[in-house]
Amino acid sequence: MANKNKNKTPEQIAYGQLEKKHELKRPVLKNCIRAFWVGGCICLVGQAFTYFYIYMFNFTEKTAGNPTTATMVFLSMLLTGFGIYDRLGQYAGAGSAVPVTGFGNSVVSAAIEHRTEGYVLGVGGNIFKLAGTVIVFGVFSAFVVVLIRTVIMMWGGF
Amino acid sequence: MLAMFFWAFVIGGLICVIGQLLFDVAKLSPGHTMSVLVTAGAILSGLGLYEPLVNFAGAGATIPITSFGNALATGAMQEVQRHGIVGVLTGMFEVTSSGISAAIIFGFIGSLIFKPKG
Amino acid sequence: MEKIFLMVLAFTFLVSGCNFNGPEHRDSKFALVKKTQPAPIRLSSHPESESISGQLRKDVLGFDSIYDVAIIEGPKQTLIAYKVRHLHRFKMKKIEKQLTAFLKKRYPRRSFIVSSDYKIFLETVRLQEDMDKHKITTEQAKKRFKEIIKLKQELT
Amino acid sequence: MPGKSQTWVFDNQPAILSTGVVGGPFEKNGRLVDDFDRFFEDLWLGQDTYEKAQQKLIEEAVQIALKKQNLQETDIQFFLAGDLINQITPTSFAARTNAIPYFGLFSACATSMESLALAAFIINHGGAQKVVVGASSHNASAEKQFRYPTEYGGQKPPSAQWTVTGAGFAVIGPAEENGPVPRITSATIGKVLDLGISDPFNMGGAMAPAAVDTIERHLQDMGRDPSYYDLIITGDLAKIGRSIALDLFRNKQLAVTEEQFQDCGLLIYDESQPVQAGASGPGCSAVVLYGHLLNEMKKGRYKRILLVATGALLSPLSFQQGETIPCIAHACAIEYL
Repeated sequence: MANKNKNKTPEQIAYGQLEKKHELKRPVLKNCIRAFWVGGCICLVGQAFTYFYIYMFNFTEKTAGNPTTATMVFLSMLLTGFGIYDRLGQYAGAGSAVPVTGFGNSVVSAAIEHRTEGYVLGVGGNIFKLAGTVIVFGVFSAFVVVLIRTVIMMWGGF
Repeated sequence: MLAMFFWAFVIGGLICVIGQLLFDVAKLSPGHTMSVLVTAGAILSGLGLYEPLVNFAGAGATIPITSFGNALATGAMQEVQRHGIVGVLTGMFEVTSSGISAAIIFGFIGSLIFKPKG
Repeated sequence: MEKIFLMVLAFTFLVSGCNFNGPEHRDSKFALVKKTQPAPIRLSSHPESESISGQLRKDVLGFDSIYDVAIIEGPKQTLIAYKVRHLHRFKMKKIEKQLTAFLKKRYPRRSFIVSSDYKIFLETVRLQEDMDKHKITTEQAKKRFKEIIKLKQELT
Repeated sequence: MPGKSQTWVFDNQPAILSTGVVGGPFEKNGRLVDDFDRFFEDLWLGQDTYEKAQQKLIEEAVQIALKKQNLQETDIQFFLAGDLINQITPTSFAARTNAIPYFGLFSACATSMESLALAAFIINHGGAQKVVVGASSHNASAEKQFRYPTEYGGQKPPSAQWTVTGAGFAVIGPAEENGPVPRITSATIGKVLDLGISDPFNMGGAMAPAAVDTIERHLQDMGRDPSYYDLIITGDLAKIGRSIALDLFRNKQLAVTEEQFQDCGLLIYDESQPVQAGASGPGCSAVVLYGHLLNEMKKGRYKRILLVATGALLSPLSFQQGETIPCIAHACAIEYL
């Protein structure tokens, strides 16, 4: 955002500086501590589920990740539906947004919000309204990364 | 195993703190933050660094959204090994389908049974 | 706010916690928590051939990064499931490579399957327990052994 | 640049005859509980969409205002109102229900004063006998349109504001003879100002200059000193916007004191409610004026107030495209005469 001030008049720049003085400081440290412990706890629960699937079902350490993810998304659906996840989000910030439960929350919240527009256009059309960006950038960056890696390896890398 | 829980908590928490810093210090929107993290996961995976992290921290590395980028890249890399360069296109969702399909299924079920509470 | 939090936490721990009661294998229940050091199992069909498992165990535990090992000596292949010290888990791939190379050099005539996966370790311990209690026949044990190997092969 | 006057002076002093103020469940826990005519316990108001719920809010507030004067819809000549949601459909749909000839207005959160100023102008010049004016907003429908789904767990920064669920409507007409009533004596129409703020979570900061500009113009046009008013109150600048505005007054050497300069967005909710910087929404200034402020005027606490409603004229599309937020402010002087 280097050109942020490019199109601004001097008046706007001066006001921008004045406005900055009054802005409420985000409590970064407090937010980070909250994000840390909530995010950590969510991962802890995920770890518990991983072991549960290893113990009780025929999953190995590697494959247990899939049912764990699905379970976490399921829990996130319940918490979203009962109106708890948005409050958790306000408290924990990234702590609840970064884990896969946050991904689930962004899908589920969009789905239930747009149900009033019908199941096809509302739910179907908007379900990835927020989570779509994660999928798009995940897929595209993975594509680029793997392509580069493959090309390097083909030309006699590693 | 107890060490596993401990490190899952710590590493998972730290990844969330990175996300929080992207929110608060870099002032990114949640959408931008998630995109950055997912891309970071894919890059780490390409460098071969994400798998050791998963071995070390278990769910602490697989639950955060970064693992989504890792899983996409891993799937593509496996497929490349099997079928050559075409695998870059075809292998992408080999490993990750569970998160997305679970989100779609539970999202739809959620829309059937819940109303937004506001 | 805090109230809701506690609720959420309590709920999730309830869900995750109460699921750990089931397994009938009482001792293996803690196989992942503590050091088990199970005795090696021998399923060899040639009783006259010399057992190497005792020596094998010592050798594997000789690795600094490995602190627990379960061994099944099968008719053709020998399965080695091991646990890596946590701080060494970053280098798990390297350890596996080193171990394979070491075994190949030391026991060139044998075929080994090595795995650091908890699941493989757990199943190995469970099999060993069942055999100790004579719950299953050798034939059944062989079948179980094959299943474990299959599980391991699915990993890659 | 002392140009043409932006201010209308109403010699006939149209009066606010009656008001209807309704709120949602969140407002019920706020600070101005006594000043509402009716609360709804449920955000849905028994409807199946939030947009319909907002329409219901409007219909209810209009009905209450009419009933207080024993009026029918057919006694009203015009209905001037607006809101924030998609092409102001909730208001238009409410206008379909009450079938009063309708002006749909949009100045975002400044709609409340835009409608009041226009109504006063119409009445003052004999264009109508009675008109209904007002504005409304609904927290969930606004969140859905401008931010994220209501159940989405995003963290709002401390500069964010909470959209009021509420509708404030009033019947405006020529004052009848008996007794003092709140009258609209003048109104200043603001111009759109854009000082380059683009963060949609910082509306107060974007809108403050527009509010200050309109207040300055009003005082200049009327040749008044700020001390003429007991209260100069902005619509929804909230914490950040208010402190910026005070700073701007100082820079412009306008003698607006801190006690005299209040903000509707800071009055409506209790400290303990999780509203971040304060309240916002077209409903905010409408509800506070037609409920709380008029009640206080009747009690004699204020005699002359200047209400400056501020609006951020953005759309979900415009801020995603990286546009800055243009803002407007309209002021109405209300005196108890």
